[in-house]
Amino acid sequence: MTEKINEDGMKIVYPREQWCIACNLCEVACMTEHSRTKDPLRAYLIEKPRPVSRTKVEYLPPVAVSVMCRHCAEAECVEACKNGTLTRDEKTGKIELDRDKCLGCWMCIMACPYGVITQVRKEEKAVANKCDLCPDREIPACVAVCPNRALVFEDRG
Amino acid sequence: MKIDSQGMHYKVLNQKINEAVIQGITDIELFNVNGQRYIGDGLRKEVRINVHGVPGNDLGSFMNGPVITVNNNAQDAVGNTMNGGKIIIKGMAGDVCGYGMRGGKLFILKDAGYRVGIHMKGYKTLNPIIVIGGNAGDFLAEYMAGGVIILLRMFGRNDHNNIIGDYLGTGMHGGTVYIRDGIDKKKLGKGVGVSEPSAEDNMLIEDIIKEYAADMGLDAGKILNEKFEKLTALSTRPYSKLYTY
Amino acid sequence: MKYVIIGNSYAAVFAVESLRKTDKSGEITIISKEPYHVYARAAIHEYMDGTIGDAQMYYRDKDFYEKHRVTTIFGRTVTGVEPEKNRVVLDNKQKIDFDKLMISSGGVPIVPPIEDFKGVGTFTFTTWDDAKVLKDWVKKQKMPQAVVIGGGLIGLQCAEGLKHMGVDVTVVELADYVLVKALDSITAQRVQQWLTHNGLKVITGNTVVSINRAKGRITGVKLKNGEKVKCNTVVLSIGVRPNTSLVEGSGIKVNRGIMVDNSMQTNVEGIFSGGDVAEAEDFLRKKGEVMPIIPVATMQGKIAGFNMAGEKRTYPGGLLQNAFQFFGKSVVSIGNVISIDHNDGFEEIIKDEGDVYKKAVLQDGKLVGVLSMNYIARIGIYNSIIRSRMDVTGIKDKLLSDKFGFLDLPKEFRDEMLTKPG
Amino acid sequence: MLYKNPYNNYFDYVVQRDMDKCIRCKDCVTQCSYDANFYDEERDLIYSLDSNCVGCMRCSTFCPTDCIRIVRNPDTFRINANWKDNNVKDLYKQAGTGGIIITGMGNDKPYKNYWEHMVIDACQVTNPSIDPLREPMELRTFLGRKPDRLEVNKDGDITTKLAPQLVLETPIMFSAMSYGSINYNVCESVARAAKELGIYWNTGEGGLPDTLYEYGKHTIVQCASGRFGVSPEYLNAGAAIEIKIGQGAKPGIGGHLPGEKVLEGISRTRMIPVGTDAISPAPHHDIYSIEDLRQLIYALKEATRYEKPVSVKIAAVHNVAAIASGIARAGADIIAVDGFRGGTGAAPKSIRDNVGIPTEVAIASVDQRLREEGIRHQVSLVAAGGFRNSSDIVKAIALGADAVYIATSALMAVGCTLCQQCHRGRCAWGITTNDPELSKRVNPEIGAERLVNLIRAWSNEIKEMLGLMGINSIESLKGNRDRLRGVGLSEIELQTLDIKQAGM
Amino acid sequence: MGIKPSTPYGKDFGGCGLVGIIDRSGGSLSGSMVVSSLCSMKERGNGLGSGYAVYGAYPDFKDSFGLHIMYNDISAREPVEEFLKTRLRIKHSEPVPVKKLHSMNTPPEFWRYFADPPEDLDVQDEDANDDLIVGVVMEINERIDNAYVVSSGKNLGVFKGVGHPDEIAEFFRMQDYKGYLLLGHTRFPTNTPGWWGGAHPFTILDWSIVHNGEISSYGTNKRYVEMFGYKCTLLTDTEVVAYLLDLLVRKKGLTLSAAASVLAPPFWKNIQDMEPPKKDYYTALRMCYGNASLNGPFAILMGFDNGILGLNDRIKLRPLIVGRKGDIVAIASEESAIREVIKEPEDVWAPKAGEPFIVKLKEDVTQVRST
Repeated sequence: MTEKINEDGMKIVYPREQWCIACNLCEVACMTEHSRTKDPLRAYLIEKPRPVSRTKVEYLPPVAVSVMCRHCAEAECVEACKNGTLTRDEKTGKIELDRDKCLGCWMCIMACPYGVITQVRKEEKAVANKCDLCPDREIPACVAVCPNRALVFEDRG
Repeated sequence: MKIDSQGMHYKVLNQKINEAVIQGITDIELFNVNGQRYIGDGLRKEVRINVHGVPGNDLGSFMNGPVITVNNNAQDAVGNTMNGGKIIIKGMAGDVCGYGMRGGKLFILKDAGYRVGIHMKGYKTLNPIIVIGGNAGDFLAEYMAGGVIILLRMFGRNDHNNIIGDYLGTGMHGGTVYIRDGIDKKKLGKGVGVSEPSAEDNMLIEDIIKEYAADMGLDAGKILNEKFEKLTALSTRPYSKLYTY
Repeated sequence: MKYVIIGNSYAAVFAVESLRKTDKSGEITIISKEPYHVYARAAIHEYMDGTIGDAQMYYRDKDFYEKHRVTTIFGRTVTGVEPEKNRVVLDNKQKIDFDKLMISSGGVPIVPPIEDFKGVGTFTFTTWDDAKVLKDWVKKQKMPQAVVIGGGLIGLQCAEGLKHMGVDVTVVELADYVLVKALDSITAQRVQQWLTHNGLKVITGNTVVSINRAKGRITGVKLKNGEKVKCNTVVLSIGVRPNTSLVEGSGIKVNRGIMVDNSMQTNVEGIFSGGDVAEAEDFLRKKGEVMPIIPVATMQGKIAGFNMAGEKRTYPGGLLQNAFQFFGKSVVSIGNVISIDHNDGFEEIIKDEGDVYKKAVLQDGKLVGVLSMNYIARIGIYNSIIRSRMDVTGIKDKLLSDKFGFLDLPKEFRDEMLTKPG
Repeated sequence: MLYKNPYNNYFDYVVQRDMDKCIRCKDCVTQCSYDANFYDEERDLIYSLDSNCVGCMRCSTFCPTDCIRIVRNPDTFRINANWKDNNVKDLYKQAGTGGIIITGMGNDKPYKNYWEHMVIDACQVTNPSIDPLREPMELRTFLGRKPDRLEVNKDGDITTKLAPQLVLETPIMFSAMSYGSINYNVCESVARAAKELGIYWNTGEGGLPDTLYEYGKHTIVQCASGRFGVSPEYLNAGAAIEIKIGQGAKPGIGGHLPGEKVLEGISRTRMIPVGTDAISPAPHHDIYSIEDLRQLIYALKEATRYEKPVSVKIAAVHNVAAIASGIARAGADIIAVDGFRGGTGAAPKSIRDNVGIPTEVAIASVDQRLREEGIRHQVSLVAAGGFRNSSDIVKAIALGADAVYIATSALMAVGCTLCQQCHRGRCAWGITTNDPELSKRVNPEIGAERLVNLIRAWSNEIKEMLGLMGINSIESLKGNRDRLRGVGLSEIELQTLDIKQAGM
Repeated sequence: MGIKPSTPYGKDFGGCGLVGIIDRSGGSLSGSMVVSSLCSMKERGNGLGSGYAVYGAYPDFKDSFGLHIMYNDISAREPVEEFLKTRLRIKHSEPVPVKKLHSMNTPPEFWRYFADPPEDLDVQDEDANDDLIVGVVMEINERIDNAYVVSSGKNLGVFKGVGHPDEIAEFFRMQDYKGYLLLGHTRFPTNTPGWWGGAHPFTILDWSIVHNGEISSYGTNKRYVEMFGYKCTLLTDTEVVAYLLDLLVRKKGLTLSAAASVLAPPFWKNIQDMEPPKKDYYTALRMCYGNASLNGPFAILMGFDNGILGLNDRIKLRPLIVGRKGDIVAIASEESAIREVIKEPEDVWAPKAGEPFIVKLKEDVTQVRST
């Protein structure tokens, strides 16, 4: 595992499993936010390809937790990526994924110790899909929608 | 330290006791006690209080630590909601003794009144113990949830011997009652089971009785010669089927 | 401080990045024999078949070296390293001084003793140029028929690429099945079946002994068993070996690769190595190993970079892992998935359901390897479990469940993972 | 559905789902704690087992596409003015089970609600109203015993030592709800809110979890017949001690926490083994008469060295005025009277719906009686039982209460939808359950915030109402029945409440 | 102070402390004894009611009915005396001697009348005489405002009022009385303060009763005795017990212990286990007199001409304890009260729940009250 460094400090989404109630709304919001229409009904029922949530609610009663990209300071996905599709933006600290570049080789899926990189269809092929911290929003959609503050957007650097 | 309690209001007497305890005095002897309530109430130090006379109600209530010896009878509600420590009554005691008791020991030489040991609870290391040398009135061990009550039936008034309690252990859902010298099954409350004490039970009884006998100046061997019967709750959920929704 | 990096691939890039994180002012020079800006060496088969274009081939933005203030010397080969003089010698005799040197010269294809393996129609397949040349060649053939020698990963990727280009491809593998170093026999055979199903011809337990030509043009190859396979193209891809020739005589110790300690330093102070050329500790086996895979190369580059710049970092050991796919089917292997000695505390857990095959390998109750075919979701979690060395005896039953996740793992581990910055 | 006893299969609610809007997110499935919603993977459909629905609205409020409606089951028995639906359903239920019917929350029967028949006075012209936005408005309330008179020495200094008091920044407290009947997270929500608001919460009879001792200065610790968790440490941990004699939802009967709710934390706090029933029957077995109550009051005072006020809580019953008088004379510093609309826990339905009297009349008669006896000023009176808003509170104080206890409305602030399933321990809103999965649904950060919001809002409304009455201090409202008028009340009702008819 | 409350609160209830002391040899016990015993249980009362009964108080008039009448307003005296003259022959009347205390603002006035039935009534028909007195008491209590009969037995004086036991004792000069049987009561009422009539003991004829607890069956009992002409006018549940006993023993002819078994009947469970004659006896008592049984927690001491009865409710929810030394027997709520008057008791014990405890004068003791 990468040694944890986060020299600039940055806000990312942290789960608080103590409060996760497995309502899946983070997944719904994530999908919706990353849909074309930003409408849950269309995102789920009409849009092709169907958007894929970038967070994953694990549920093993009584515990649940929503897991998504940690935007690691030394991200293993970036280190495993074949062609630089995944990079770390040194200014924001975000791990960026360039969909146009993605080969769909799944080295990132293999490498990510959190298992938070998913696959999504892009035209004919599948590409990697991961949390982008909702660039259009002040607070990521999953955090905003969480009814129980089980997701927080914080800098714990 | 000695306190003459003659004519003293309980509030004054208890304040004197508290002050003494705060000063670090560990042995307090009370004389001419007659009816003063709440002696030892809420005390949390390991002090010894020796009472001459008949203390009033709620002796040692909410207490956690002291050893109180009463050289005579005691009144009602001895050891009410007591947490720890020990109360030795070298006479008889009144009703509602050891109510909600969840730790410590209450030793009574002779009879105890009605409703003794109701709501006794044991929890982890806390295991309240009541030993009654005589008989007890109705409702002994009612709603008992833990702890140990030993009824010896030795020093009961013969003319009132029948006073062995009815409704014994009603609503009991934990704890153990040991009765020396048999019990009329008709007097048992619902949900109480009778069994022979196991070897482990007997060891426990022996330990407790030895301590009791030593405190009371009795011969433990004589007490232990008789057979004991063991009462336990048949269920930890005695009323689980009472309700619907 | 003068830093010199030999090589321009994964390890080099990460070395540059970590050098610059720590040392903002030192001079960095990169020397590469290839003329290109840093590119995705592992994607050449996709480049070849046209799946991707130039834009996707570049590993970093064009201005990457500029931004990191790196001097690049491309198209030059380092011919010697002179540790006592703190300099390297290039093929043009130019001498470059360094205070700290990083050797990430990669690997070179192994060329077996095949008769007549040279000239028109024969190819190796490790560089972008290799791919470009092969691509051009194939396009010129009316009826392209290729024999790919070597059923390893690169060989099969090349074969698939060729297949996509309409080439009639035969793979010849000496071992009993393909991907013998990466997979266990079951998955390997399934991959093989799948390749066959998709129109590749695969010959195993055999090898090419000679190339037949007519008028200089290849007409076929002759196999060890005497069989002949018609073709006009032969690609050699039986593997690479560390490119260590440049340190010969320098005093830098070489075993299979350049030997480094856990700071990625060679036996010579100030000289580091990383990538396919280096022989560093294997996380599981705890001994030196050459691991020509990207995550190892990048991590080694990173660690080397930090240490060169003076920030002490320790290499945790390389973990063998790979993800690949053929004709749309994915396979991921992590850690030790083959050569199980059942008497040595090893245990295999296998889940074989329909299309999906998953295997976990445990050693003394600890997870040491995971192999999965056709199901790769969240597979990286196993990576962290292997790294953690935790005892998984208690969760053996759940380990390969599709729902397996952090909640099946100890709370302390989960909290460590999920509540702290990544 | 198939194997149900048909006689027990009359249910109240139906889950309607607009399948055009259902995105199969399964939120409703995970949120339903009563097994009413299911996902059928094969058909990729969500469907509902309506007979399990309790109408708690958890699924419909969580549905991200608003595709769920919970509606009354349109099935109806033949209309019969005598045999109402609930009479019929209850009868069938009991014929099937032989059990006492248990329900949750307070009396929901349509008894006359006197709050709704009282109106508040406002100043116009002759005496000015006050603008609470600008001017000081005091809600601080002291609860505890007050001396009949202050002794003054010849220098004019006051020599009377005042008895310990509870100081409330607003005359609202969180009423007793035991840890166990509600879960830890709700307790923590309430405790945090009390601390922030400068008021008090009440532990109920389940003891005080050691992790909540930090809120002790804002805690009233309760001592009930089961004596759960009552130790000297506990008694000294709070700011006051309350002896629970009765509670509004079930006057005259006790509490009973079923063994399945007694999990580790509750076990530790109540100091009883995991899984055993926690029974606290109606009487304290050491209290069978008023002098026994006095005995316990003073036992508690002795145990806490007279440093804590002692409150006695009773249910509002016919004779409440006389009982309250006795309690005052028995040495209690605070008397809490819980009306029959109160009650957040489980109660037998027959009792909840038929026993006790409304808080409104209880407070009026207690206050009146204590005044007639000349002792009202010495004790504090807390009204409890079904306060729904700030105006109910203003009216209660005008009738004579010093402060009020709220519990139902507090639970509603943290999510309760009054589905009355408290006794089942499966509360979908995570309140009256100790199930670790369901308990998580109340995050104390949110719970406390919402409670603080509610009490702040009510306090501001109380200030507004004080202002319009031309009053700038809550003590001028206390017992100020002149500020109330009755609307639609009979003469005897007006007389009982001791208020005038509107227009007079 | 001192007036009957005007508000219709219905019955009052309260908790209390009680004590009874008897000298079985018929000797004279000082009134001070019962006072000091009661004062040791001050904690059980709240200063709003205390009272005493002294059997053997009036040896000079022991064959006449002694009526203690309380006047909340002295103007009631005239109509009372007018009325008494119409029914009885008054032999002697006088104010009850009292000592005015600063702590009492306006205590009622007390008079006592020693009277005999009119000559035309057969003196041997004790029942008729008693009925006559009961009628007189009920009529005064109900009809004449501000007048209440505090006691009406022979050789019996009852002294009660609002105050702590020591205050009431001082007020009524208890030290000046002697008797063979003394009852005392300190009260913790929850009624309005200042109702002197609400203090215990309650009496009718020779029955005097002190009570601790609350009669939950009051409504049933009250309506039952009212069928037989008793009027419950004193706003307390205790009053009804005196009437029940008078009804059961004097009118219905039950023995004292049978009457006690009516008041606190055995549980059906216990009756079930009895042998036939006994079983039938108790079954019959419960069936016939169920309306007279008392429910709720109580401890009662009832004095009568030659003894005292102590009775607990059948699950003993109120305390009662007995101490004995020689012929002196004391029964009280707390042992300390007994030890206040019997320093070294030979025996101390608690009577059983629901089982009457009766101590009578010794057989050979001359009846103090002749019949």
